[in-house]
Amino acid sequence: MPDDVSLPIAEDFQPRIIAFFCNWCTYTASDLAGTSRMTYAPNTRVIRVMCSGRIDPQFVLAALRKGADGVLLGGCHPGDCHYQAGNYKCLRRFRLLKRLLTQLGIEEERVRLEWIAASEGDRVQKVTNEMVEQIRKLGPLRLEKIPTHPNGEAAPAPAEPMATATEGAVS
Amino acid sequence: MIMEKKSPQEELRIGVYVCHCGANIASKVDVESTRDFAAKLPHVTVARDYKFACSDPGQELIQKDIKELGLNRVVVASCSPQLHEKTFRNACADVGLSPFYVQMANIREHVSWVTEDPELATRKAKSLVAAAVRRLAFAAPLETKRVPVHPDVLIVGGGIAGIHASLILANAGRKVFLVEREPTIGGHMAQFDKTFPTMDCAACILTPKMSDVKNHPNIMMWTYSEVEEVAGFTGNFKVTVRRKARYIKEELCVGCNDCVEACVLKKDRVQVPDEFNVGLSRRKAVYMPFPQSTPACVVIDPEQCLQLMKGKCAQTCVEACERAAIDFDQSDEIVEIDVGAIIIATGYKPFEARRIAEYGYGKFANVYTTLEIERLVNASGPTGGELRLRDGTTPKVAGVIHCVGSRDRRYNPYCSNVCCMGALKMAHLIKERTGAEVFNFYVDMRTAFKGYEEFYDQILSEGVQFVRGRVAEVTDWAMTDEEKGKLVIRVEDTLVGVARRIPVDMVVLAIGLEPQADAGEIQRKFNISCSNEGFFLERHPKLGPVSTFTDGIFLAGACQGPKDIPETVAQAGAAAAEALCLVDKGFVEIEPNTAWIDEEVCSGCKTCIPLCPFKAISRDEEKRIAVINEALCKGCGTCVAACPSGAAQQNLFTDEQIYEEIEGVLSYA
Amino acid sequence: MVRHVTIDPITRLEGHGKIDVILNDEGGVDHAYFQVPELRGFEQFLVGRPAEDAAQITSRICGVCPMAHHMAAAKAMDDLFRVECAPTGKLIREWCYNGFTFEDHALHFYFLGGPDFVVGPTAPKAQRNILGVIGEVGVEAGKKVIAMRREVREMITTIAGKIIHPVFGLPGGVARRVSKDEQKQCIEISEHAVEFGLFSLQLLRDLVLANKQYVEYITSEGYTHNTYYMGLVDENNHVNFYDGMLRVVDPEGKEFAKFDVHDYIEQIDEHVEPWSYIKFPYLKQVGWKGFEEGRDSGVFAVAPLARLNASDGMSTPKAQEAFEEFYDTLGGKPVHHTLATHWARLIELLSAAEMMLDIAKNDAFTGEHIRNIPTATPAEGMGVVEAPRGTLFHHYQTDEDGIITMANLIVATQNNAARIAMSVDRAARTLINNGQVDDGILNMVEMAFRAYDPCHGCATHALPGQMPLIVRVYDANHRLAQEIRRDP
Amino acid sequence: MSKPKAGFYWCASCGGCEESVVDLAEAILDVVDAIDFVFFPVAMDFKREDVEAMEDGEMTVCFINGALRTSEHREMAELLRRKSQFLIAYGSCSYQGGIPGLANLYSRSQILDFVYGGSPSTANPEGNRPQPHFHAPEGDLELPTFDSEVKALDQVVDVDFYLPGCAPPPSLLKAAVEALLSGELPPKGSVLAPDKALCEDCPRIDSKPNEPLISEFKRPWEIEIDHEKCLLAQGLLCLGPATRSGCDHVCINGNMPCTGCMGPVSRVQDHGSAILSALASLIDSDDPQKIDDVLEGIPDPAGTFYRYGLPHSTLFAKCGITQGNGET
Repeated sequence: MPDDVSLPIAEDFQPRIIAFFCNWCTYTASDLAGTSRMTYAPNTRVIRVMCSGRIDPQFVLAALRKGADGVLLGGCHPGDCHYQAGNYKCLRRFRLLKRLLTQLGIEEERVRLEWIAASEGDRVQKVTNEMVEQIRKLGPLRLEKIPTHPNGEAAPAPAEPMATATEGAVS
Repeated sequence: MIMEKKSPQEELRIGVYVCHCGANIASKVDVESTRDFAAKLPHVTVARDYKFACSDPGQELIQKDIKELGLNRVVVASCSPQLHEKTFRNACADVGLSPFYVQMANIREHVSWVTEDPELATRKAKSLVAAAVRRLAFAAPLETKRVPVHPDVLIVGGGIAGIHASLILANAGRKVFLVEREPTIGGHMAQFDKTFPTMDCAACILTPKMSDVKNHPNIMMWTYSEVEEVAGFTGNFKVTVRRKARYIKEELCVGCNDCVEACVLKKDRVQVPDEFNVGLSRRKAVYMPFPQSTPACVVIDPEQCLQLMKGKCAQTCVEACERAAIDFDQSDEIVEIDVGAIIIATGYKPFEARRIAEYGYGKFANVYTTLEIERLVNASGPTGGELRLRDGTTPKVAGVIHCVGSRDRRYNPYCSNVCCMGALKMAHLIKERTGAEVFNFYVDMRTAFKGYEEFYDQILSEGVQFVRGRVAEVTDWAMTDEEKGKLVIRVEDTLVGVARRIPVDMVVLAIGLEPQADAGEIQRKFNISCSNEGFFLERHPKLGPVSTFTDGIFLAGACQGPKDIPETVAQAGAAAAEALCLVDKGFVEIEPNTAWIDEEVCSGCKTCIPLCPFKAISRDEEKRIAVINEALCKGCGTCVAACPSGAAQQNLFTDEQIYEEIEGVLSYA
Repeated sequence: MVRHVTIDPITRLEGHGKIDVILNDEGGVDHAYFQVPELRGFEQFLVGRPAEDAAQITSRICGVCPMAHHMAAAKAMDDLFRVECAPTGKLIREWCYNGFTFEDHALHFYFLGGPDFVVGPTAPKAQRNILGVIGEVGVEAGKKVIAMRREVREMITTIAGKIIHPVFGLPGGVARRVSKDEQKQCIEISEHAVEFGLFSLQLLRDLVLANKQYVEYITSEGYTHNTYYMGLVDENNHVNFYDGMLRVVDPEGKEFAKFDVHDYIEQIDEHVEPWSYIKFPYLKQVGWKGFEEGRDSGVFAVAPLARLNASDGMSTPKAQEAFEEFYDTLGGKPVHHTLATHWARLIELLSAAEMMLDIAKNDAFTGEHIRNIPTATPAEGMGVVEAPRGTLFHHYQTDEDGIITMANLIVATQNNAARIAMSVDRAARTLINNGQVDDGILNMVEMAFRAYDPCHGCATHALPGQMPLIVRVYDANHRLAQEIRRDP
Repeated sequence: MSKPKAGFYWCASCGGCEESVVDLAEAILDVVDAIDFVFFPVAMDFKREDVEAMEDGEMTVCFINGALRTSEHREMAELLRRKSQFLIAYGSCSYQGGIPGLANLYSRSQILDFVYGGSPSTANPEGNRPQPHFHAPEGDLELPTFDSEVKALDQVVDVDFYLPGCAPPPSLLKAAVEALLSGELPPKGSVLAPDKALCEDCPRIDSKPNEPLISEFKRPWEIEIDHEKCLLAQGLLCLGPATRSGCDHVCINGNMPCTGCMGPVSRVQDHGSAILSALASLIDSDDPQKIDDVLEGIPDPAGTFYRYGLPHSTLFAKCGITQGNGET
């Protein structure tokens, strides 16, 4: 690989957002945003799936693990699923995944589910910009920094009573 | 544990083609550096950039490399796969490379067209290319499935679009189901008196086609019927149609109207406004929308009929009907049909003039809409073709206002396309029938098609006065004696640059076209998309004007956007042709993105079974595992994402492929 | 001149321990520190878990006595959800619990502590293990031991779901019924167990009590402490492993306190030392006076010897005979000789077997109604049992949904920690003179605490890990002068 | 000829894994006949020196159980890796981090603050804390310190095979030993257990409806648990559909749901989110509010879905020789 293989994370931190878009609504919408020349933040990387129902929570975790600072899930509006109900399955998983991530100390804003219809190019633009801004505020996701209380808020960096070189907060 | 990645046996030789798309991509994305980046990626044998990858030379370039460099995988970084995936798949297939060894990277719609900063755009493009390259490692040479297509076609909407499309298909020997919700076919065109620019009588050109439809052996004409539900997929739709109770035995009724005469609802106030005459007249409980109604069959309005409402009525109609066609016990009938293709031609809804209070429609008796004038000047209309004001007098001065509800941010920003010509037609008709002095108030005169400008000239020569300016208000507040008892049109004449007050006897509002009120519902039923203003969305504005994002469903007429009759008919023809080529082909090729179960891994936990909306998954009681019926699977992948064993897999979207894509984009984000 | 002896780590106990023996200039022992070097923080990560999961999570504190933790937690759940354990459920719990006590005592006697006696403290290391024991008692007897444990553990597996980390304990009872067939098997197994108990006691008489030298060890000063003793007793002040009141007797054997688990906070405090992860519980009413014996020091002991000392007898006839024999032989109650614990353990083993038999024969054992469904809103619950290695406290607080907000555990070996530390120190002082340190001596130092069958896995809720014994002898400047192995 | 040499070592374990060996019962004697145990602290007094003295790869196989948290654990793991041809991660802790891995949800200071401060039975007015170096009057005392988090074995050294379970079923151990003796070994990295989920041979699978939609999650104490019926169908959170079989479904036989100690099957990267996806997908509602109501029945997703594998989970995995997250 070339040397410039990763974004400089620095004063101008560029969030890395993986977007899983369903082929029929949200992917088409982002095509429409393109054909309509709606410019928006360049931080998302769209991965096309046929239906939001194909989005396995494992993908979301893998993305975060591999360095994504956020994950955006996009599907058809309720009732509009090209496959009748895939988006509802996505919704069900998302609701539970949210609970898990919160418990593990991952901020709400980092994983987002949006219903975006084929005609809503402007929503792709709006949602993307919004999310990029939110995550810019949160800063990069550093999994090593996550010890949590069960209620999910990140634990304060512990003043280690046992002064030894290797110690740090558990993650 | 670590997931074992089944790496492909043969050595990967990947070719990457970065498309400039003229300047569309190249102006934002540094295609050369993207090419060089790609060239350094693992397994990439060759990386090139090219002006138009989709052009013949572009495709030949790829084919040449496949043959000469022995490429076994191809990445095309260009536009959306929605657009050209097939193009490049075919190009590769032609030289013997499996079409499914092609991977698109969408660096136009998703990058160059939406990114401001060229440096970041290039970055994004590179990461998408990297992902595409990695993903390909797990591509498989799949077989495209062929599914037989049902030969019949469903056409929804019996306006001129639906009628025209039906006849073309029927004449081509296809069986057509034409479903119309009104008691008669004909749509808005049937309400018109004349049609621009030739001014031939609408009825004269329409009614023959209507009766052709009625009499055509291949056409099942179902009026007073609505589509309830649509299931299935292209080539094999299952459609449920509700045939509303007419309370008339259609096969017996000859349209003699004796029953109408006999109906006890005599007095006007108990009768209801006549839909066909847009409320300018009233009708009884049993009625025939208009003389040439097709079918020539009356209908009983259950909201009006005493017998049906209260259960007691003299039933004079029953006596009157010699053919005993009246049947109060009729009830809605639900019919299920199988069709291979569907054409949606549900038309438009005229703009509701009342919404623009300052034009005084509904407030001033003599403010009319174009549609009302059509009826008034029509020989079979409420006044038998006499153009009279409400007080029965003939107008001496009339004003026709253009762009009512169109090109107006407050209502509809779009141009309704037909109103300019319609307004000119109005001017002509009013002059012709009353000799009145006519003013046309326009914003821009749009007469862009064949014979239209000539028509404009003709109207000019007829002495119609044209005032350029958006009308501010129609008022009855007289400032001078000559304005007394008149309607005053206040407008800024932008050609002269003065504000004018023009007193008239009659105001005609050239109302625009809007999506049907229930367009959203139709969109849901048929699983198609709407544009922002609510008209149905075509697959591509230029290359797929009558297709939708749902294969096998096509659009005709104003439901896709405002159109006049010539354009509507042309589009109906196009839609018919598309439908015909689908059903005539006899089969559809299904993207082989179906799911399958790895028997070695499936534990038979049954999780996937209820998740399939198509009932494609069942339990094999022998093997005690799940099995997927490939014919029923539509490839949504929901079961795959839910399988707790990773036993369910989806072709073209395997876990490996998606994980690779994730790592790919992040390896260079 | 030798200054500093380290025994790290100590073997054949469940858990990790470390002994530092520091000598004075004359080569006598300045002090021997008994250290426990690990901590896992179960109490912390129990917070946020559903209360009912505590029974399964805490069992992972120790895979040798998972049943003890499982049961203490289950009893705490009864208390937490304010629900009585259904009578049949209680019988099922008790059969499994006594069965577990039985096989665990057997494990210790034959596999861990026993070898010191059966094979001999100075026997070759390669023989100081179960194989050595088998060599000593004969393969048949050896197989008998193995088969006995297997039978009991398989039966418990059937009833409790798993033997290593059971799953059956729920608030108000147990998850699974016992069938009539299973009852028959239980009766059979229990009968074998009783025989086995008698067999083991006989083995002890023949191999240990008959050996003058061993008896000397047992009664020697080096292994003796005058401390308080604590244990669960039933309404007749007889030993009970599963349930009852906590009874404490003073060094003279007189009842000092008798309390319900809910008062444990009033009775017991845990003292913290900077040189060990283990906390040292002591009797609050007496107070912490350091590692001292006598009635003025709050140091107390638990586990078999303590349980016998704290009770007035055994609830079953054969065990009661053994109980009397025990005190007659060793000069009446209380017995302060740590090594007598091995004998006491076998008496308990027999008692457990007899109780198994009583329960298995009870018709209610196969009852339909195994659990009462809780209705109360949970808030706080405590549970106590007698683990093989001593009294085990579980204490939980939850929110109204039964999600744990606080968990506090005081475990068996921990209760013995202070006394173990003293035993080690005492043993070292007695056995090590003029800086002469050799493996035999060190093994006997180890015997001082092995007698307690200490489980530091439990004690620290820590991660046990075993290593062979190495002794490092440091000179005055803390330079490694000599390294001794516990080889023959 | 000499018997193959074997080692059995525990890092941070509860001793249950050792018990599981003892539970080979009579079979243990055959094993001892076939194999020469040259290192087995729980049962025999061999020492670290003896191991250090060995040739590299002298031991045919070494089983390591328990999670890793101290420098000592890491040293021993590395030593034993060197000395053995095959290294087997034995038991849930060594395989995926195990229940002690739940400690990774908390910082060490949180743990110490409670144990030596917050705990109701602790009397510690001086605020003493165990110190790695303590200057006692008679001399200095040392305590080992330990790492900031619990690790699985393959996050520290290269592992050849995994033998799952908490504790591993003796039957699997027996099979593994036989495989080793016969030399008929699966590919490196394999888990030495059936590669199918528990439902496969669950005695209650037939009582599971073909459309097992979920309208409510119940906690085991809330209901009378039917002894025959599929536990998931009774609303209990059973991880069977996502958890490797080979345990003889003892928990199910005990009429309690599977809690996932055997870990996922080979095609699954992240055990927790795999079962999460399966269960959530089956929730019988499309209404966000109703869905949330149903999810109230899972009060502790992290502790439930990652009960035995938090250190090995996709999100919490620590980089090591092998990352259990498809990172190869």
